[in-house]
Amino acid sequence: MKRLRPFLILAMVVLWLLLNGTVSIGQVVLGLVVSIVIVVVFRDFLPDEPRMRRPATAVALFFRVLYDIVQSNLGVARVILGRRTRNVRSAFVRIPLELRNPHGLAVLAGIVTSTPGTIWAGLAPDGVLTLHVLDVDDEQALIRAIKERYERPLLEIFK
Amino acid sequence: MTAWLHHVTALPIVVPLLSAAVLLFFSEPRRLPRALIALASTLIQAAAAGTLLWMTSHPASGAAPDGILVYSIGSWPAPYGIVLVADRLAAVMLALTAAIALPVVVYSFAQWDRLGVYYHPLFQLLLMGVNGAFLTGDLFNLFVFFEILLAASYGLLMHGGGTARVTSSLHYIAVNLAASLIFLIGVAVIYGAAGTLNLADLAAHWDEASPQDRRLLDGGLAVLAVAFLIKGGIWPLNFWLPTAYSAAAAPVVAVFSILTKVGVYSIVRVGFMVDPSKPVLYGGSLLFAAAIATMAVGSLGALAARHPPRLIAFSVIVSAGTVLAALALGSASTLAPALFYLVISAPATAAAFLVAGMAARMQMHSVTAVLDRDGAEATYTAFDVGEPARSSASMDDDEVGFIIPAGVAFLGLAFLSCGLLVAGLPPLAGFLAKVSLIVAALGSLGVVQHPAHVWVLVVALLGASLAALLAFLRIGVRLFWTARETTRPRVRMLEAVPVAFLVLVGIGLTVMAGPVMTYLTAAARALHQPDAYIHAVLATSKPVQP
Amino acid sequence: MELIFAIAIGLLTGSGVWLLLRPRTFQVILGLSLLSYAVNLFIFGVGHLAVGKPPIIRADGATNASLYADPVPEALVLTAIVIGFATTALFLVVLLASRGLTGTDHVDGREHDA
Amino acid sequence: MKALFDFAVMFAQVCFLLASVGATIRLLRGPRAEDRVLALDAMYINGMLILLTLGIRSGTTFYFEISLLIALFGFVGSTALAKFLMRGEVIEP
Amino acid sequence: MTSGDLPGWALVAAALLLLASGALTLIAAIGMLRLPTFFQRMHAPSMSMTLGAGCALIASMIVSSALAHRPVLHELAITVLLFVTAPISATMLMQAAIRRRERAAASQPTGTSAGSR
Amino acid sequence: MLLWLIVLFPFVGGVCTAFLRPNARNAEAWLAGIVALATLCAVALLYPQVANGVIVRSSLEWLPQAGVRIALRMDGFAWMFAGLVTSIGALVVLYARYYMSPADPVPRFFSFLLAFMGSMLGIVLSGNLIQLVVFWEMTSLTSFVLIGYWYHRAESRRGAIVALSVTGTGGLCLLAGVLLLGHIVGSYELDAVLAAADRIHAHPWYPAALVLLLLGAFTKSAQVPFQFWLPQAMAAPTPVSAYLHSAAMVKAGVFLLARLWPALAGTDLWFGIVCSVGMGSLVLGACAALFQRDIKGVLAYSTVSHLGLMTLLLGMDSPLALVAAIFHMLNHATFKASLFMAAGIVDHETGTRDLARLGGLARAMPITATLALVAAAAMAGVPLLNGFLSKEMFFAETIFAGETPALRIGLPALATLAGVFSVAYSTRFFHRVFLGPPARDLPREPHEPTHWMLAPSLILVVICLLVGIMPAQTIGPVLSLATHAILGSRQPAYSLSAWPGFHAPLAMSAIALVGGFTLYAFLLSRRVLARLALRAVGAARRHWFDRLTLRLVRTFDRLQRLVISRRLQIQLLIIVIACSVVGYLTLNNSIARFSAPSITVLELSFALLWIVGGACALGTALQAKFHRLAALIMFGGAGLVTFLTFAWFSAPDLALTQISVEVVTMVLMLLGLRWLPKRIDTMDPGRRTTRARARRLRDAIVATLAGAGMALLSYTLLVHPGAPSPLSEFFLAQALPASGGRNVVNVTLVDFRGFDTLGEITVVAIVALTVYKVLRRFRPPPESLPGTARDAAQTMISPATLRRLVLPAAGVISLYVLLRGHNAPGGGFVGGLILATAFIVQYLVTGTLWVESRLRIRPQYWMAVGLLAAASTGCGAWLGSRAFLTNMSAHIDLPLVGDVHLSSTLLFDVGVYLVVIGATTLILVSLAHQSLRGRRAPEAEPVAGIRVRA
Ligand code: NA
Ligand code: NA
Repeated sequence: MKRLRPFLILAMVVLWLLLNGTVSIGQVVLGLVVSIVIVVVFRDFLPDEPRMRRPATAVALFFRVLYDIVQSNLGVARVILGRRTRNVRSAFVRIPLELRNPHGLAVLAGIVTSTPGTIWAGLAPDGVLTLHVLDVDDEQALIRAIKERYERPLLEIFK
Repeated sequence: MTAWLHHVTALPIVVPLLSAAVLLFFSEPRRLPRALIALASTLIQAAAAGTLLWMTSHPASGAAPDGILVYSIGSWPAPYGIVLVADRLAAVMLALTAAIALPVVVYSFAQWDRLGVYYHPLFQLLLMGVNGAFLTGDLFNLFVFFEILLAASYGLLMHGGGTARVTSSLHYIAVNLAASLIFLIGVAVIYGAAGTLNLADLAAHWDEASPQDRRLLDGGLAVLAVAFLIKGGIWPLNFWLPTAYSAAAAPVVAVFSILTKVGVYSIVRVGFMVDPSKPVLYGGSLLFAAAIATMAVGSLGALAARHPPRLIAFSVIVSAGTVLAALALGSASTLAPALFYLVISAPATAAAFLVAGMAARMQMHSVTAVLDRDGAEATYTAFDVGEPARSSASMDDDEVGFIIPAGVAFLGLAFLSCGLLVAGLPPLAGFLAKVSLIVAALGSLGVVQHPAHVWVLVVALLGASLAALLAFLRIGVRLFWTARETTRPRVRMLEAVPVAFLVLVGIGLTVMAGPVMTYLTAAARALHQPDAYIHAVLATSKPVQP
Repeated sequence: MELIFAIAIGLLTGSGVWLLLRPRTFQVILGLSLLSYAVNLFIFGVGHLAVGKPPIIRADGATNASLYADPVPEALVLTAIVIGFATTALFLVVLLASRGLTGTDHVDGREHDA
Repeated sequence: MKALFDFAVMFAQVCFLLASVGATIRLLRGPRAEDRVLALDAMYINGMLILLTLGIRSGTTFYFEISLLIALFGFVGSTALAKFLMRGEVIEP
Repeated sequence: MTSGDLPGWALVAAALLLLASGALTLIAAIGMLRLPTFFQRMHAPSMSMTLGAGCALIASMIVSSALAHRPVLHELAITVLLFVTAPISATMLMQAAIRRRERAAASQPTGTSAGSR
Repeated sequence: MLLWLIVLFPFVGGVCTAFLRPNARNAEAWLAGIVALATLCAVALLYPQVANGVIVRSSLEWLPQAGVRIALRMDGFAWMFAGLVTSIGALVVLYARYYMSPADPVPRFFSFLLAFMGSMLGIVLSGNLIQLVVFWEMTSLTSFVLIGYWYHRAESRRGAIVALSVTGTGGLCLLAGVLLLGHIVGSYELDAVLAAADRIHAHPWYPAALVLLLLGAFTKSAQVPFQFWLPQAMAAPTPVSAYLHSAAMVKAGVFLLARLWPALAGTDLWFGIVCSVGMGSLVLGACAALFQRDIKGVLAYSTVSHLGLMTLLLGMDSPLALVAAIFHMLNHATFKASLFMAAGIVDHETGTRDLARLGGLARAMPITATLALVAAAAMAGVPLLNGFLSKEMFFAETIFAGETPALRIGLPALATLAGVFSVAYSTRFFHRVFLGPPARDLPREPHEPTHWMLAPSLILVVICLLVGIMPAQTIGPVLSLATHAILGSRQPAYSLSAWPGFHAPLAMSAIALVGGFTLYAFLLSRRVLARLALRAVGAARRHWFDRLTLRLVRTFDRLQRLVISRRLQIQLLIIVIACSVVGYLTLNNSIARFSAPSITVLELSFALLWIVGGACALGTALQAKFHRLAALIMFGGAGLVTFLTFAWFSAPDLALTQISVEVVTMVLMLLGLRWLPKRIDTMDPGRRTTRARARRLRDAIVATLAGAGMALLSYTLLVHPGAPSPLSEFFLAQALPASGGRNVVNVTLVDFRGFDTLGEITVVAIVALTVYKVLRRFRPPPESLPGTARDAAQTMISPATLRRLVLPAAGVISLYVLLRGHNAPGGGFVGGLILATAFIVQYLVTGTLWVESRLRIRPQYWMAVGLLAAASTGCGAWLGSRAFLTNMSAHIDLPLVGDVHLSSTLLFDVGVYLVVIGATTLILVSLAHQSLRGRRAPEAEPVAGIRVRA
């Protein structure tokens, strides 16, 4: 075993326990065994271990995302049920990102995908993120919102 | 002692499976261990088949009361779990399979197994499927074994590659997939109406079924019969057969000669089990007509065939039709001769395929005649050395053994013997089978429902013999009497000995016709009185362990 | 419920048979797959339709057959699905090989002139 | 209360099914392949939701594993289809 | 052990969540039909995948927890799985659509439309 | 014992000869000669017994169930024939020793000659009719090989084929006749048959049996209209002709007629058929013999004619005629064999048998000429030679046989005419070969052969003379013995003397002699006429059989293509129709009546579900030709609905399996789709033809009917009333207590019906191996290879972290599903598929090279280990003396973890898991590797699918 992967193994044990729906010692042991086996077998396929800080920021981000999911759902529902689906101003929006941490980018992708109305359309090697946005009122405002609401906390968490 | 002997019943299934799995650990260049494993596995199967043959023919020994051996897989009692049942018929079929498989395995060591990868594992798994189909006493398990043998046959059919093989296997697979679906429909209908999958259990409750259920059961069986008939190569469900069989590599198609027999066996097994008085409830006259048409079409195809494998493939069709026609006649006395014919024709066609494989190579060397452009190409690619063994340096011809000087004479005689056996001509056993079949048919004139069927059958039997005679004559002369003596074709011991073995099996059956027929008559009688089978299967229920 | 179920099987069968009789390999493989769906549902239906009664023994250990769907057809269908999957995969590969060798995707390995 | 709950389960189920019908229409109409892929993806999600309602209605947890797997396999299918559309083949060297 | 034995709060909460989930999913389906371009349509199903699924999952959690008299958090596993996998497939599909449009534009002069629809 | 030796000697000798060194003419000839002589001695030793009227018998059971046994039976007639066969055989062996060239592979020759002798003796000594048929066909076979001895010559091959075709067919007719006869009599024993004449004659099958038996006899004896094979058989080496085609094989037919004469003769049918065929052969054979150019052709047609004579005699239903027939059998054998030997000597010494080229050989080969002269004279019926005597008896019989005026005049007249021809061709034969101006330009310089080669002919000629001069003293006892064996009490009084006195037959002989010389002289003077006749006969004969065969084969081929279609669609259509018809015929009465459906919300939702499913299925059907991807996606939709249906109706395990299989199948098909040819929906003309439309309409109807039928059947079974099956009750009751699992389906799969599952994973493994096997030889179609590298992936599509989370997550889920299977939905199969798909996702999002540079997967080992695990779980039960696959379980108390229920079923399920992972990966990766290969240069190596970086 070249590298111990405590985060990954922890995540996997948690997943194991979630799946089994118990936290008995037997299951914890079994989960550990399973996770270690997987880590050993697939060692070259696994993500690098993240280095995370600022759990409070993370929690705040989590709830912000939850809120945004609800909001954007309602927004999209409005667009769909509105009378003017033909005139929706959809566009590709390019956002130059400072975030380079792969874990941070992964979380950002999850967030963007989870909030309807925006879709991750690709990330160029120079860090420019392309999003497809269902209804753009103000492109700059959107870019700002993404950078402010998501990128900055992520930059803080994954340094 | 007998308790241990009991497990022999499972060996014909378990041994090939284990050996196939072990074979996967040996890479292609390691030929010797692979060959040894394959050979050992086949030998064990042969020994097991022999033991079962002995046990079923000696009921007094106590190993198999009434000549029936029941083995409950997983120790689950009969109607619930899956049982293997080795009765006389199953034992004969197992022995037949082993008698064909053993020489074919040896034959394939002569470079045939190097035409592609995984030959031996697939071969063993094919044997597993065939043996399982003969042994199982469960309808759905029969489906599973059918699938095993079919899946393995797909792989073997394409062994060696080439356009002819691939396109014909496309047809073969498509047809067999359809047949498998039909099989499943039949099984489902039967389960829906009878609530059981065990053959003996099904038969035991056959008469208790309500009229509506009975109709459903009849329907289920009829649908099942269509699936069996497809696999048995009965016209008009057999269009795939000639192309596939004439395209496959020689040892592969040799062992395929047992495959159509599996279809026929299933018809016999299931049909007689549920209703021995009307064994071919699958439609009496309709089935008879199909069987006769099969013989006619097969003979026609044999007469028109231009290449030996195609001729033999049509002979396989004719022999399937022959057996089925005898069954569909609806007379109790024709069953044993039909079985006798089945037992004879399988090794004969197998040997003929092997000879054709050797002769095709002979043709390659001689300049005078290349009968089969496609086949020749196949053979050429077959021995194309760019195959798995290319890396291994030992590809010399000499490695395989002595060269028989009178190679052509040997091949010619072997081909002649096969032709005689298949055509049912004197002096070999095929003739005896046909004679006893006709004698039995004439003898049942007063018994059968349609006396005209007897006459049709007699004419068809003799006509098929005539067609086979003429067809084998034509092809044989083209094959063996056009090669120049000067080319000195080389016949390898590794190929010749298996062929000789199979021919000797045919001759042995000729000499031992009386005892063999006695055994088969007992098998036929058991089929006509399935009570013993039913009782044996349902009585083995042991108390379930808690 | 039974009627809809039966019609469903009929629809799958009809579509499957239609495709089975088409001349292109891809049509045939889809036809066979649809047919195997139909047959799987058919076997499944033999055990009678039961909603909310999976054949998994309850915590109270009751084994009354009326509490559970028939496990036998389920087990049979499971085996049938797996075998069907495997053979479909094989057919796919063979049709590709045939296409590669013959240059056409006709089931007979050559185009027939109509 | 029970009536409301039952109605809600039924309502949700019918909604999910209607949503599937909608997706099917998109699936059949296209017009382009990506639309169909999207429709199938939506059908998978709807299928998962239907399963959840089945589970809620029967009060068993056995549907959970299936929901989990449909999420997983729906992803695999959509990804493969998308990859095929994008590159013309699913697995590249 | 049926839903009839559930406490009232659970019934109400689950019912409301299910109603919301059903409505959202239906709206998403309508969106898939109504929205005029593919890129727009892509946004619709993500509704059912996020809030629609979320509501249903929470409802399911509530019900099974109430039935088992202990927290049953199974469904979180599904949520996690969706969070990890959804971006991958969505991005790929998006990219595919973009590429196909580019390719179609490039081959426009020759006339034929793409073979597979 | 001696009887057995008579039959066995030749066969054993034949086998021994076959193994001798080639080209050792002496050794083979000695061996063969000794065998023949020994057999002859054995026959001779039996004479005392036979002469006393004893029928020597011995038998061996062969297939008693069908009344088949080897019954050897020697009476006087059989003795006479056995003597004939063995003595001429011995002479032919001697002759052949000198005839065959040193270059010929003689072991084969002598071996088959002896085998033929054995077969012939088998016929002669048959006491069982089936046995007779066996040896009968064996003579056909050995004669086939002997005729084709010089098989590099086309005419030899042709002659052999024709001979076997005709005689083999006849043999089958004979078999049919014998079977009918045996059924009439109730036994195949010759004695029983001979004793049952009245019963046979009265039986309604008599005509059929008779005709079939006669067909057998006539083909063998080359009677009109089956005479044509005999002249073609002259391509055989001359010793063969001398033996088979004069003395032995062709005599089998008349032998059979004589043998069964007591049982079959005596009816109008017999008289009509046998006499007319005999007379036809007699006259036509004699006439044709006159126009042959080949010496052996003359002799062959003369044989036809003489056999016709015997047939005619046998047909006459008079004991005296029978005596004459048997007498002529002997006589003909001697003079004809001698003539063949002479012809062979001529051929051997001059290198040709062409009458047009030969001439004047009497000067170069006086002894041969003398011998040939005597033999030819015997053939012509010159007094004081044996041929004369039997011919006299024949002429006498023709006079007395006729009952109607036409016959009274016609028979003798035709007989005399045949006699005229006979004299003419005998004269021609001798004249053209030995007299006249000496031939020039012969291939070889003619001279007298070695004395040993002349000896056999000499012996035969001496016999001709002896019999001709003092018949009563020489042949008398034997003839009496032979005829008595057949006729018994009906044996007539007859006298044998060299000079029968002046009476009508003698007049006929005289007319024949004079007429024959005159005819030949006339033909000589009109050479043009003779040439014309020669040409006519030659043209008629040339290769007509070949042409017929060819035409027949072509017809068969056309017919065969008609009844065995090579089109898959036709075959599948027939299968569908067969299934539907069979289903309809058996099930149409049991279809359940519809009850009005109750419309509930639940029903409605299920209906909605299947609106989706049905639309997807129909969409798949309609789109599969031109929009494959669309069809595939719709197919996915149908699969999804099927999955939901399983879940809906309480089958979580099924649903799991269905969805995983469904997705893997879709990925597979996507992998394959790339290699299919582009198809663009242009309205190609083929689609619009009426025929194509009719075909589509037909298929649509069939599909609709099949669908409707299936729906009806399903409905019937769905509403089929019935208690739960005992199986399910048992499984439900036993799952937890006996197998320790709550998930009854899983317990069924790994325990109750674990054998099925073992088979199922075997199928999966086989398929994977096959896929690999096929694909490593796969040649991608050239046009489907990418010409240039496509647009490279410039953009990073999705974050790597997410991609890399899939595998561990799926791994955990996979193991969870595996371990939970016994108690909850899941199990080895689904677990394996999850891991395999997760693996494929890695390939999919990163590419082959990336994955394989990081991991050596050896799927075949996974499969092997899995199969071994599953199978050895089964075998493990043997250690506990339990049946294969018996569940063995134990509870183990582990620290921390607590009580663990360990069961062999878990190991079994792990086996399933491993096999599924290995197989699925192998299949998917083999397919994926095709792209890798497609990009390489065509000549680059046959890529081994997964042979990844060692
Ligand atoms: Na989004
Ligand atoms: Na399971």
